Amino acid sequence: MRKQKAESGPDTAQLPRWLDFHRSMHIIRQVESRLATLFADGEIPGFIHLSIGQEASAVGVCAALELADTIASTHRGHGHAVAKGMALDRFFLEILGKDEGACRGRSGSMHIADMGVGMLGANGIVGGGLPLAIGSALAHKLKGNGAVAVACFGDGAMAEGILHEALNIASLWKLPVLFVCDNNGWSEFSATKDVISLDLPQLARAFGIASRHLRGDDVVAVAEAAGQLVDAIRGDGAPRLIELHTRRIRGHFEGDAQRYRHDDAADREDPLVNHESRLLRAGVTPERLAEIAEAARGEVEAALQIARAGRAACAVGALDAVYAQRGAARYG
Amino acid sequence: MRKQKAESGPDTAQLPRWLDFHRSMHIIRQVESRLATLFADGEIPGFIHLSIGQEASAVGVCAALELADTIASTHRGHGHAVAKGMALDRFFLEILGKDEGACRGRSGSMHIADMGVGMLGANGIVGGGLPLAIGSALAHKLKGNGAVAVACFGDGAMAEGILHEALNIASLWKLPVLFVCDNNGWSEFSATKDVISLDLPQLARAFGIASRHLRGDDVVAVAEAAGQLVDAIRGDGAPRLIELHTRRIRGHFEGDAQRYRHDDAADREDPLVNHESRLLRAGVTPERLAEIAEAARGEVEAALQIARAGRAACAVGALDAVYAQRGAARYG
Amino acid sequence: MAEPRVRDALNRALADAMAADERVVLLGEDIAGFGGSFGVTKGLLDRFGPERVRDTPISEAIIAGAAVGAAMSGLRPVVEIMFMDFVTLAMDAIVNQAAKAHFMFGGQCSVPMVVRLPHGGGISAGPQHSQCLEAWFAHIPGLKVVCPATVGDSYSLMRAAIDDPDPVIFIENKALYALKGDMPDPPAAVAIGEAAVARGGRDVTIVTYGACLGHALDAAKALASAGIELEVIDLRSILPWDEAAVLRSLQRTHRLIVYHEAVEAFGPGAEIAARMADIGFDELDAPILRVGSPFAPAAFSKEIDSAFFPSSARLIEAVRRILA
Amino acid sequence: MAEPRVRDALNRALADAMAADERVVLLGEDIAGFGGSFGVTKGLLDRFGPERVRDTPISEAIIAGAAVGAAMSGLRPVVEIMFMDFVTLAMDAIVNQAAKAHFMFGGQCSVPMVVRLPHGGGISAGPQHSQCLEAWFAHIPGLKVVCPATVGDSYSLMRAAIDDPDPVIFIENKALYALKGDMPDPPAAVAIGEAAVARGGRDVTIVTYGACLGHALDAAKALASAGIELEVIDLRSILPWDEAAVLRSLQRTHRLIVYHEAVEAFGPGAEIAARMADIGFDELDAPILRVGSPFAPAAFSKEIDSAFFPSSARLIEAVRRILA
Ligand SMILES: Cc1ncc(C[n+]2csc(CCOP(=O)(O)OP(=O)(O)O)c2C)c(N)n1
Ligand SMILES: Cc1ncc(C[n+]2csc(CCOP(=O)(O)OP(=O)(O)O)c2C)c(N)n1
Ligand SMILES: [Mg+2]
Ligand SMILES: [Mg+2]
Repeated sequence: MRKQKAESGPDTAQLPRWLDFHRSMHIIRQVESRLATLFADGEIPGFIHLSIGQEASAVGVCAALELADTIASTHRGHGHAVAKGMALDRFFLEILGKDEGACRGRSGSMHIADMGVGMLGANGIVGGGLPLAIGSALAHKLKGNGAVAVACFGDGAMAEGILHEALNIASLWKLPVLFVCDNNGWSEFSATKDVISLDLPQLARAFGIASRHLRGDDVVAVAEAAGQLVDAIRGDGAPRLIELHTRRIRGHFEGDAQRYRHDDAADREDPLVNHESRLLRAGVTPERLAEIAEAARGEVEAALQIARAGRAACAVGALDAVYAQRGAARYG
Repeated sequence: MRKQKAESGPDTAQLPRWLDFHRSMHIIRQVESRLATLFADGEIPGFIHLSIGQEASAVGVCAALELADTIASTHRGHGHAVAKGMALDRFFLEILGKDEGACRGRSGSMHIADMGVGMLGANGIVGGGLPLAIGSALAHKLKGNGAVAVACFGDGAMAEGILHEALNIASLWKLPVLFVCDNNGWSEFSATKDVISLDLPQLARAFGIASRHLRGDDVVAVAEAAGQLVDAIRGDGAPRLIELHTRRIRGHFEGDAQRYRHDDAADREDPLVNHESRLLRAGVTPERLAEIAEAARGEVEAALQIARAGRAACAVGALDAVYAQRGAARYG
Repeated sequence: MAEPRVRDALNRALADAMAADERVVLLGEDIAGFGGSFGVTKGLLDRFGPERVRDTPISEAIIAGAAVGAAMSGLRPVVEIMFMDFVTLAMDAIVNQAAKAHFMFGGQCSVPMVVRLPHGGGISAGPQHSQCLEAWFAHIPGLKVVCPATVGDSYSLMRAAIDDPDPVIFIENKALYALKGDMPDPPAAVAIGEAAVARGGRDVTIVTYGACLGHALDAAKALASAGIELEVIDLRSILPWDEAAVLRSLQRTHRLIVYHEAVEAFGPGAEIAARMADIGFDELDAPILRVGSPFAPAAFSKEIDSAFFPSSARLIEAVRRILA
Repeated sequence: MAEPRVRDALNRALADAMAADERVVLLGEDIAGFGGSFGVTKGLLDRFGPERVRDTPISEAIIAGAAVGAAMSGLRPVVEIMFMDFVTLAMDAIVNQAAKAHFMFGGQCSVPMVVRLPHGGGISAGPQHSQCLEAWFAHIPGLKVVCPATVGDSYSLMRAAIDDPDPVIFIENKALYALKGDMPDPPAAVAIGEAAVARGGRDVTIVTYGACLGHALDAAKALASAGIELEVIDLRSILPWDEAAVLRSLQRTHRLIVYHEAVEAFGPGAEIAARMADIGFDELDAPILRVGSPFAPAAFSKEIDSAFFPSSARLIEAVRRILA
């Protein structure tokens, strides 16, 4: 992959924004680190897919978005949820399976959603978010609200035919959608190069969709590229695609012993470390950075404590809550 | 589309082959013309999709194939069946719904198949033949029999995600498959340009699949290109793609009033007329051509008469013939 | 329009819904310019324009999936899948996404979408264009499934389906599109989940829906002359289905036959029979019978295709058996 | 291996079938290098090589569809779809192509393929990773559907499925992979379509399969001390299912409960109940009851997930009701 061109000198006007990135990435990292320990301690059942190492992608892309924009995520969706603005207590309450959770404990990590902030859900189906984003973009377009829908997918999801159908219809209908590929090199336990034989830049071109392909370990670069693409989408309504090369620092899911894994993507940096170097170079003191990270940790811990004190979800009401409007007959 | 380069002088060594093309295309044309009248007369129920105008594609591609090669076709599959070597009486018996038909009257036009000649079936599902050809190619590869599988699809089928999955796996696994796109400009009652926003050459390239894109109204050019591609596939085992721009001279199906249709693809010639001009230029007499066409008509008529005298398919045995091996319990 | 057809009623329902609510949009293959393979959406493009009446690519998965996303973002999409058989390509969107969303997201959103699925045989369309797969959807919590059999119900159930906040599988029978019938003015309101007694009778309850309704009524007429009175219940909704109405009828007749075009084994009739063998057991004076298509694919051949359809003659046979 | 697990039996069956017949090939996501998400294919790559044990892209539609074409061209593919819920992406290949081919092509070919589908909940995997959708496949003429519940049957049915000339949907219950049990040596031959009487009893017939078998046996043990003797029939095959065995049992007990993990409404149990309400009607001394999952999606929350599973307590309740 092409190396980013050397950075121009520190841009102090950008500093507040950069510090924000630092804070957001630390929040996500901290959230997920806590999830890792909670899972290891048996406090969370089911599947937990962490995006540790991919925070710059979620934060950089969401930095380009407004509240009215929508995002349809993948099974690895914590970063997207938090970066899109989901409150941490709602988030933890959900992932701990509490009744006060955003989804009342029914979705957990793999389907976490918060409609109020335009987070249309993580998704248990690989490629499952793509059509949701297409539909959401269609709604934005018809309502003329100027909003953009973000369609997240992984490199493994490139194998699913739904990507093809989504690219075609987005291009054909000029839908305001930003396709975001988090390319971490892995399709579960297989290296993606062993199961995918396509070139994403060329694929986008085949559909007439302008695209950018860059390292996803630099939040500033991601935010800049995503910002330009989102601006372009708001300008002409047509879809764009961004591919971010990142590193999945942890296993496919928590509990993954990763015996299949050999050193991979070693050239991709930890985006948090990467960004900290930038901030240090820009003259921010290490103390300031640590302070922000510490505050993030505190925020996360506070939310987690609220969540832990929550009321466990309960089957009784839940099994009756299948429909928005019950039908005439007995079911449930 | 690029015009073919001017033909070099008549190649008399090629004449027998060219006359064969002439004969084959006339057989298919005649078969389908008769199907049109039979349908109009109410002798055939259901759906009949004619490939009139696309004969050069079926004949040219199948000219490159051996008996052991396989072909998975589309709903518009008569040409493929006949060009792959299906006996005309078996063919007509099937399409007239007779018990002696290749499929015992159960498939009719839309699913016509003849396993004995490697014709894996027309298909009622748009894109349905693609995975069948992939699987057949995998079987060829594992058996090491040197055979090639042909995956037919229309331009409308380019919208189905299965194409994407097929291209990926064919490329990844180096499967001996020839993708054949009959691009007649129509997706049923919609111009394909109104429902597809992708460029097939670029798409093939995105998957690293070498492709050729040419007019499909010149059987010699098609045969040459297909021959080269099939040779190449037999050489290195890797997939290739050919796109043939043709004209669907009749409606989407018989009975289609075509009110939606405005003059389209007028620049694409009738492949039969086109090829006759070539043969005339090569010195074949009009009488000889007419004679061959007449003989084709006779062959078709004879087969049709056999078929008409066939025994209508019968429900009694059929509804018990669902399984190759009945299970222990009652069903049927 | 003196005697409208089912197709007209559906068309009018779509038009009225679109006029009443600008969130209603139509998606499908050849539904705009061409007006739909069965003519249901004719004229709607001219009236409502290409933004709301959309010809889609041949991409069933994205059509259905986009409808889910659109519904989650405030539209009310009505999707046409040209033949029910092609819904095999759109099952993830319907089953894993649409059906689950309201529950899975804790009630944060609902998915008000309609998926129109033409089913049924009888036109030699062969094994990949004839299936009746409604039992699949009825087994999925979160979906609703309806299947009108009359002109009036076609209109009313379409309006109900579009107004419904949940995803509704709207099944149209291909053989019924040209059926003529009364269109009440103003149209009746029909709630999803409510059956209709299509004919009252005291001897045997026939529970049916879709194309079989007409055949059931034919059978009822034929048997009436022999002094046998069938009570014919048109289910109209398959999920939820009107258990109470079926039970009421059973309490009168004490005999039950379920009759539908879908393949009998593991078909929708199995649920109705099973449920009545539980809550209606004490009412039963005879075995519960089912009449459906035999356990085979549909075929092209006219002869096989017509033997495949569960005729009124087969229903009459079952009636004789249940009364024997 | 003293006490093999279900997972080991499946693994051994695959290995033995591959050793016996070189046409057998395996396709699936992460089945080769990783050995499968549930470890069923561990070691097979090393033994049979990458040509026959194939890691596929994440493309369920082409995996299943290619298996159909491969089977038509002489291979015997065994496909793993990682979770049954993902088969929503592969329905065309299974339903419109594989199931129809033998019939539709007039017997010219058959489609000897196996589709392995892990189903079932109980691991907080949520609404898109827990479904039991076997009723869908049982409704499709041309398919066969099996679901073993023991170590021995896992081996024997896998061998039978691979040997079968027709497409077989092979359902594995996720909660059973680690179950230990006897593995007869030599393994027993089990025909598709044959049930087993897992426990004899005179009072109530329990028809079950999959993960519910163990719970049914627990219930039987618990009730035996109260003098109630359940006869537990392990269906093993859902299509075709062993009607004769169920009827025989009913003739002894005169009471029937169908018990499975799939959602009750329109589930596999509906067919069994409906059929017995017909051919077994005269044997019945009580309503036919069903115990299945409630009509809701599975959920992540441990509390909801465990309430969702039809426990042996719910079965015992039903037994008390049927004997009341
Ligand atoms: C349709 C479907 N197939 C398979 C899976 C199992 N699965 C979950 S995540 C995953 C890998 C996805 O890889 P990628 O898209 O690159 O995302 P990443 O895990 O790397 O973030 C697979 C195969 C699934 N959830 N859905
Ligand atoms: C999955 C599926 N969707 C829709 C249809 C209906 N249909 C039959 S043919 C056709 C158009 C196909 O266009 P193309 O692939 O270009 O083939 P052509 O008819 O031009 O030969 C459509 C939409 C179908 N048979 N299968
Ligand atoms: Mg990845
Ligand atoms: Mg076309």
